[in-house]
Amino acid sequence: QSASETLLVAGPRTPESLDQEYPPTEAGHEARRNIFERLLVYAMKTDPNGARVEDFTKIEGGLAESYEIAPDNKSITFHLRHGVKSAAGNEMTADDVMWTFQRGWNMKATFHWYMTQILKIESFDAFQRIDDYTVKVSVPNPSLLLARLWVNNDLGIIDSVEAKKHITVDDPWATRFLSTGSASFAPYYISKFSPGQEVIYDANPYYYRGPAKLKKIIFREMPTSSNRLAALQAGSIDVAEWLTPREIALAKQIPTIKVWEVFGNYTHRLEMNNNMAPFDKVEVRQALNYLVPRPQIAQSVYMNTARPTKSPVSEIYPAYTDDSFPYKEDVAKAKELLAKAGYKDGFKTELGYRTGEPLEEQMAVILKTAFARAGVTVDLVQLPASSLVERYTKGTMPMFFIRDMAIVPDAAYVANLFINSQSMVNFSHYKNAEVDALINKALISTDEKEREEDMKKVQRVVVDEAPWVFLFNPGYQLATSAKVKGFSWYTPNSNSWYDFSK
Amino acid sequence: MLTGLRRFQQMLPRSLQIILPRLLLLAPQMFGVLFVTFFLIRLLPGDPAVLLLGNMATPEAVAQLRERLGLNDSIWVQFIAYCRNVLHGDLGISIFTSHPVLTDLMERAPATLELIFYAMILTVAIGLLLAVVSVVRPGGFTDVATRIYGLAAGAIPDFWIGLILIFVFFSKLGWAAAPFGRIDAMLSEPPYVTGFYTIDALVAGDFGVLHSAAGRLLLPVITLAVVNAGALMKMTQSVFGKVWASPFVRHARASGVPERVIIRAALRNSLPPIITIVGFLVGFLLGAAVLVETIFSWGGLGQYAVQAVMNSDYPALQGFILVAAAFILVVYLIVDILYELVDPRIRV
Amino acid sequence: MSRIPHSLRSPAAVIGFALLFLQILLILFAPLLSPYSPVEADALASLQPPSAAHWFGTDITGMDVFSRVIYATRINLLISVVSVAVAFLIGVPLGLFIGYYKGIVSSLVMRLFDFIQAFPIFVLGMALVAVMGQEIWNVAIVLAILFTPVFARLIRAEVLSLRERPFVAAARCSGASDLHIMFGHLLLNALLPAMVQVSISIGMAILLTAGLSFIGAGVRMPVPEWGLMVSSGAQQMILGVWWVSLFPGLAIVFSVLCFALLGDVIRDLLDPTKTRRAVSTSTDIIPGIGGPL
Amino acid sequence: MQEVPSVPLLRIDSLRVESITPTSAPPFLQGINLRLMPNEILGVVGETGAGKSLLARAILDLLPEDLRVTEGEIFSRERPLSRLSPAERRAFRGGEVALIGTNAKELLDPVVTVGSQLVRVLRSHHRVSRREAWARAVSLLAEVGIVNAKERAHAYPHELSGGMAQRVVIAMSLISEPKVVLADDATLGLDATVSVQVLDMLVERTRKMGVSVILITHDLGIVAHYCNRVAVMRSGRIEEIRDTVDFLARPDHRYSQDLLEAAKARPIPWVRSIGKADTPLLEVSNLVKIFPGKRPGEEVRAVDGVSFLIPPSETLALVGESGSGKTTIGQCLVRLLQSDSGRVLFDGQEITTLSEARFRPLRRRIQMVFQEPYVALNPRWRVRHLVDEPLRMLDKLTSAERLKRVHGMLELVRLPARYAELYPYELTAGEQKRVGMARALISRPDFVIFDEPTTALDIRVRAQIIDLVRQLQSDMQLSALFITHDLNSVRSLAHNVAVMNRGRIVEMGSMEEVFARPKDPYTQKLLAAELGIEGIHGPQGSAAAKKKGTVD
Ligand SMILES: Nc1ncnc2c1ncn2[C@@H]1O[C@H](COP(=O)(O)OP(=O)(O)OP(=O)(O)O)[C@@H](O)[C@H]1O
Ligand SMILES: Nc1ncnc2c1ncn2[C@@H]1O[C@H](COP(=O)(O)OP(=O)(O)OP(=O)(O)O)[C@@H](O)[C@H]1O
Ligand SMILES: [Mg+2]
Ligand SMILES: [Mg+2]
Ligand code: NI
Repeated sequence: QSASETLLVAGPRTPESLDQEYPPTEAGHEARRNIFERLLVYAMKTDPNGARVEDFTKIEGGLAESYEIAPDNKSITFHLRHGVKSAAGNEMTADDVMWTFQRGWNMKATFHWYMTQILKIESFDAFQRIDDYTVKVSVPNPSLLLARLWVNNDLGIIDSVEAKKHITVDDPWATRFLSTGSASFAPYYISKFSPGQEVIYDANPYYYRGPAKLKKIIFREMPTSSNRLAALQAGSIDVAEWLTPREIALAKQIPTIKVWEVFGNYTHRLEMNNNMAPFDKVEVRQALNYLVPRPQIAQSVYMNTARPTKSPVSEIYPAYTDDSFPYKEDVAKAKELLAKAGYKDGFKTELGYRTGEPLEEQMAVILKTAFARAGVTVDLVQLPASSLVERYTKGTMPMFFIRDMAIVPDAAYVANLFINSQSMVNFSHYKNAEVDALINKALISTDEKEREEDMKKVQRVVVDEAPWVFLFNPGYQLATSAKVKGFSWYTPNSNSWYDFSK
Repeated sequence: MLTGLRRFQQMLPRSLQIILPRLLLLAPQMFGVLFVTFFLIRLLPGDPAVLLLGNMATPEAVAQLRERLGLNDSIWVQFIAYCRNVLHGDLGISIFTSHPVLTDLMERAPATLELIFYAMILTVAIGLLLAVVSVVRPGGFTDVATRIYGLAAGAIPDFWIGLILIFVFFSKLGWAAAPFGRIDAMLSEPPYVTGFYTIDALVAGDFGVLHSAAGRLLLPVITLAVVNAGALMKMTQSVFGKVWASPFVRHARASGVPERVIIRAALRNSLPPIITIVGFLVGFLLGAAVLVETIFSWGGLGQYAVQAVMNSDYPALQGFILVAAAFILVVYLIVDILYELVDPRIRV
Repeated sequence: MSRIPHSLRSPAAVIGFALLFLQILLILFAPLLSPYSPVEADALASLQPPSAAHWFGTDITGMDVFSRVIYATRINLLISVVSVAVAFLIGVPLGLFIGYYKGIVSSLVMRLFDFIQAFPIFVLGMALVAVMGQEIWNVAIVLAILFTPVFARLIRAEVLSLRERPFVAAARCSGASDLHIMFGHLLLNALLPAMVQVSISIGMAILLTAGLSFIGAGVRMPVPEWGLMVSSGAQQMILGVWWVSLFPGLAIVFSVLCFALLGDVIRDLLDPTKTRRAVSTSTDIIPGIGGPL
Repeated sequence: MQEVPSVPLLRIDSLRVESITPTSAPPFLQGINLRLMPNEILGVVGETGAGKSLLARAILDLLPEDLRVTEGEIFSRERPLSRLSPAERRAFRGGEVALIGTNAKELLDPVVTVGSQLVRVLRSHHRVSRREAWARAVSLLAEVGIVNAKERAHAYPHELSGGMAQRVVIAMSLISEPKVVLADDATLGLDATVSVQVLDMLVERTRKMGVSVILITHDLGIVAHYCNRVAVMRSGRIEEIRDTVDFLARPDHRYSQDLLEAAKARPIPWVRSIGKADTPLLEVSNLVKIFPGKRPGEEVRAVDGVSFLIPPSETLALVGESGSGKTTIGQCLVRLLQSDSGRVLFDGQEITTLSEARFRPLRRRIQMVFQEPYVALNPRWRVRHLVDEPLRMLDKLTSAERLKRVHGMLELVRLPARYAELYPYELTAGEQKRVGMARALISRPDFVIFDEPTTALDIRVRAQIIDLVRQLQSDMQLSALFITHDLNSVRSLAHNVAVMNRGRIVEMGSMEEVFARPKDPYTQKLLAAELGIEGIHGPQGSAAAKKKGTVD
């Protein structure tokens, strides 16, 4: 392979696991994007900045050449593409799809969550193999997400022939193999996986859309973002992922570097545990929202690459509204609200952020200072990602940063994910019966118009009740060497190397 | 029985007489280390099973894993199981990398060892040379310079000097190689022979890689050496200085023995304590490597340890501490043996 | 007492005491000396280079590096002095006992120390702080754990050689009890190297604290602590922002240097052999024999 | 005094040595004029600090760094040393003038075999093959009286006894065939018997090889026995240089007279107190003390069935070579060591079996003065505390009373009262010994063990201490066990003498009896090795020559 067919990528960390059943992380998403192929995809379009992005209005065939949805919106039938081959050379059939479904269902993780929580499926009978190239999924309630869901990054189809070679008695689903290796019909497969060091992707020569232009992707872990920029500048790497806004600003001034920017679906927010005093008081939550110096943060932390978020729903998704967002920096108002809640002299609390996240640390310190103006004393607690997650899942962390996105471009999906009191990832434990009802209704409703109105209402209520301190949409930026072309953006904010060339 | 053993021992050559008992001592020491690492990790907050399975684990899965890991057994049963595992080379699975910890450690060890190896060579060279010169030519420029250096070196934090070196020689002057990783990312590592890139590249005859690897080694090695050579120098100064002032040196001079021969003899006499210090320094360098590797993204054991702490990757941390302690014990063992071998006064 | 000024007049001693004095000043008058709050971010002032307004510049959150360096003196010295004091108070009596009494307990304690010291000190510190949580007091406790064996061993080694010295036998002949010998005779003589070690250990503790914070295993933001400050600037260093890390690093250097120098001064001050050489040039014992062979 | 009419091997003309840092202190050496003729043995005597060693170092041009020759010149066979090139100077050292230093064990490189060290010196001066050098080293070792030289050449210094090490150093000085040997206190610290052997050997070898010797020593006895001429040094000057016989007969200078006087024994036999000899104060019978040996399983019988009596107010001297077990006996008596068997009756009471608590009251009656003056005093205590420690431990007195006793005691040992506030390091060795005595005597004991009170002291100080002890004994009616090497002091102090060899008492009797008519061969050997200065009529060249038959 010549140098122009190899891409050197530096990112903060290698994927924790290559298995799509593993909890989703940014690093994991990117690997999945490249080593798993899904049944359906969105069509692509070019956004005003010249980047290729997904067109949420058009769903096309992926591994399924076509699909059809029953008129009652209660089942979807996939017609699989013929002649699709994995990197191991195995041809895809309905058996692969069914085995993937079985595995996902039995592992009770990501797949299972989608099927039971979003599609409300109750038993595996919902999945049917019609013939060698046809598979059908039936759901109990009508759902507008029935097609959309299958675009999701975590629902790739596994090459069951290859995977089954690695099955053992106590590991019937080849989890050990799939957490460190790949078996799918994707453009790349894993030729080397050294966690904490590097991952090497090689192109699948049989990929159904034709082999990738870049034959080898070498992903190196470089935890320090400034090192990634320095390396990119020195020409030691082609792509530097996850730079801080300040570094992005710097990179833009370097002629050998090209920075790609997209206003994506991220929201950065400070979640509060709504079950825990004093955050059980809506006034307290609102007060904190009034204390955030948004323009200053936008300027000094995000270097003006970000926009404030004014809704729980991503601004690029349909049904987004910010018309009722009242929170401007207003210390007097905040104090008044705190007094009303009974915290005239403020209170003491803890704020958790992840180790190795300079941006969160920076923001934490700024917020600590900002909150202190109303007598709110914040202890900063830096924790390894896993410990932090453990603590806020258990509900023992009063405040913590969340930078997250919902990868399905649908307001009801997003709201269900983050706001529904039933959701596992509603870490703020926000609970509002009306909101819950509206979301649940939208999940099974097929009336687009009514759904949109309901969702706007949900946004207004949530903004008012402020389960989070709303912060920013940081956007998504990628710095590459000027030689690199073909940037594209997908909802999981992960790069698809298939699109790139040098 | 005991006297028989003793008689047998006395029949062996002196070197074996020294080495064998020390080796026997290693076993209980290692046992102690196992004991400490095991209970240290037991003190850590959090259920290992939960940590291993991640956040989305179901209670059944956790219960199952607890069963499989034997977490429900008594602590002593667990300890015995742990010892058995370690003896079989099973240090557990890293939560972060999902690899066996031993594999991870083996993979990263050469990077750290290469760093420590060259740092040690440079440290010893600087330390001994300065010490000898300053003692043999007292009052001279080197004498004063070494005194200042000796004080300053002990006060400089290695992580800080590393950063300063990067700033000056990479960012500003652009003389040094990039401070991330062991070779240029464009190059592929040389075929594995020793794991030392410099040596492997030489074996493979790949001078591009050799050049890159040597260049990358430069700053971290200097960082480690500059900080640690001061300590070695100071101690050598005092040891060598004492020997240099001792009657036998004066007597040799009075007997007309050439100065060069006297220096060599005096160094030979200072060797035992110097060996001890060097051994101690190796242990110290392993700790220092943790910091320096982080700064230079070295990808060795040190960085692995830091990641383990950051990620609450307890099996990995436990494995690292165990291996580090074992390494130190072996170094101390070698030091003790060498010490006794070079000093004929020590009775066996 | 004309010899004290003499050993205190060496340049090393002068610099050492000057630095100590400076640090005490900084500790006492930190609020007066620092123009800004050490923990308050000023988002708009982030990463400003040194200027008249911010002598040492500002860090990424806009906190004033100068003020933080000054306040950090409190934290760093607090941790170091407390940890060494605890280690000293536990280690010295412990060392005295295990040096004076040979027995199972003594050798067990020694083996325990062997194990503690078989671990690379920094790595052990890292693990222990990880276990106990990143609080200032925990860092101090961990350092105390690491330093206790150092003092105990030192005292033990001294006591082991001292107890064979004839003056101990002489004391016993005068009817002194074990306790009296231990605390009246041995402790006094063994304390000198320990005092030197106190100074050196404080320096080491500062370095260790800073190192732990540097890798994120020490105290937490936004506590003004030198190692943490170096760490917070480390990222920007490679991109040319030098002031955030440089100044706290220098503070570490001077602080540790201060205690190293003071260690030397103590050694000179308390060493009777050195003084003896200076005092009696002519003694009427024949050199070369302390009695027949 | 007349000049010897030939070319001197060494000539020193008005040599002056000063410190390079200007001080008001007198020069270290001044006005030294000296000539050393071929085949001559020149003795240099003087007390500690007189500048004897400096003179030797000046001759080798190896003065300490802060000292410098500011006047005068040294000629080696009429060549001025200051003109030598560095290479010539190196060849001169060891090649023409060789040095034998004090304390031979420290002069040898501890990690190199003695053979190799000889080879190293030889090859520094002569181009010989390693092999031949080794052969010469071995043969020379044999000549200096090392038995089994071939094997011993492979030994490390620590495997040698002091006497053997001294022989090796002598061989080292002779191996490159120098013209002059400087022996600087070469036998200091060796047992008298060994010392005599070594000196005999040295003199004999140098005579044979035609080498001149400068014999630096403290001991007038050595000068008397071996030297043709003697130079007396004091404070950096040579007081007088004379023919030895002349000197002994009629020393010119006041100082020389003092020295000679102090070196002589003063047997003013004091009156034996009227004997109540039937009830001895101390009765030791069959005392045994066993130490574990170097190798496991081995044992050293340091004290092997020793019995003796000490009547009240009498002194028993315990003499014997180093390591014969003298100190061990003393320590068993004060129970610093637990004896393995035997009985010790003190004032009729068996004390070996008493518990420590029961023994404590007795401690005030039995005291010991320790061998090394400095190390037996806690360096961090003031003299006042050092002296009154027994009082604090054993008696209940107010601090004012104690202080009074301390002052009284200091007066008794002839120390000014202000010494009470000093630390031990501020005292000279003689003063330290006095403090040690004050401490032992303050509890008004009945019985005192003096462990080597006079060894390692300078000639005149030793005489003073002997006088002091004698004084104390008669003042306080003490009974004493007097442990020593120094036969001379025994003559002045003891009523009875016990001679020890290897843990056993080989001969015991009244002092006059034993010294006049030694019966045991070991006692004879011990007495023969004493180099007295009375009745010398010329250099013997070898003590053996004079006392043939008593030394083998
Ligand atoms: N390196 C030195 N620097 C300064 N003064 C010294 C040095 N060495 C010796 N002296 C001083 O020189 C004087 C003579 O010392 P020297 O060693 O010659 O005495 P000595 O006659 O050999 O005594 P001794 O019998 O104790 O060996 C003493 O006052 C001593 O303190
Ligand atoms: N603590 C000990 N352990 C082992 N051996 C000892 C010990 N003390 C003395 N010895 C041995 O006991 C023997 C007698 O020693 P001791 O000190 O009584 O001799 P000494 O006659 O006083 O000699 P010196 O004249 O050198 O003082 C020596 O061989 C010595 O090595
Ligand atoms: Mg001398
Ligand atoms: Mg003795
Ligand atoms: Ni005679």
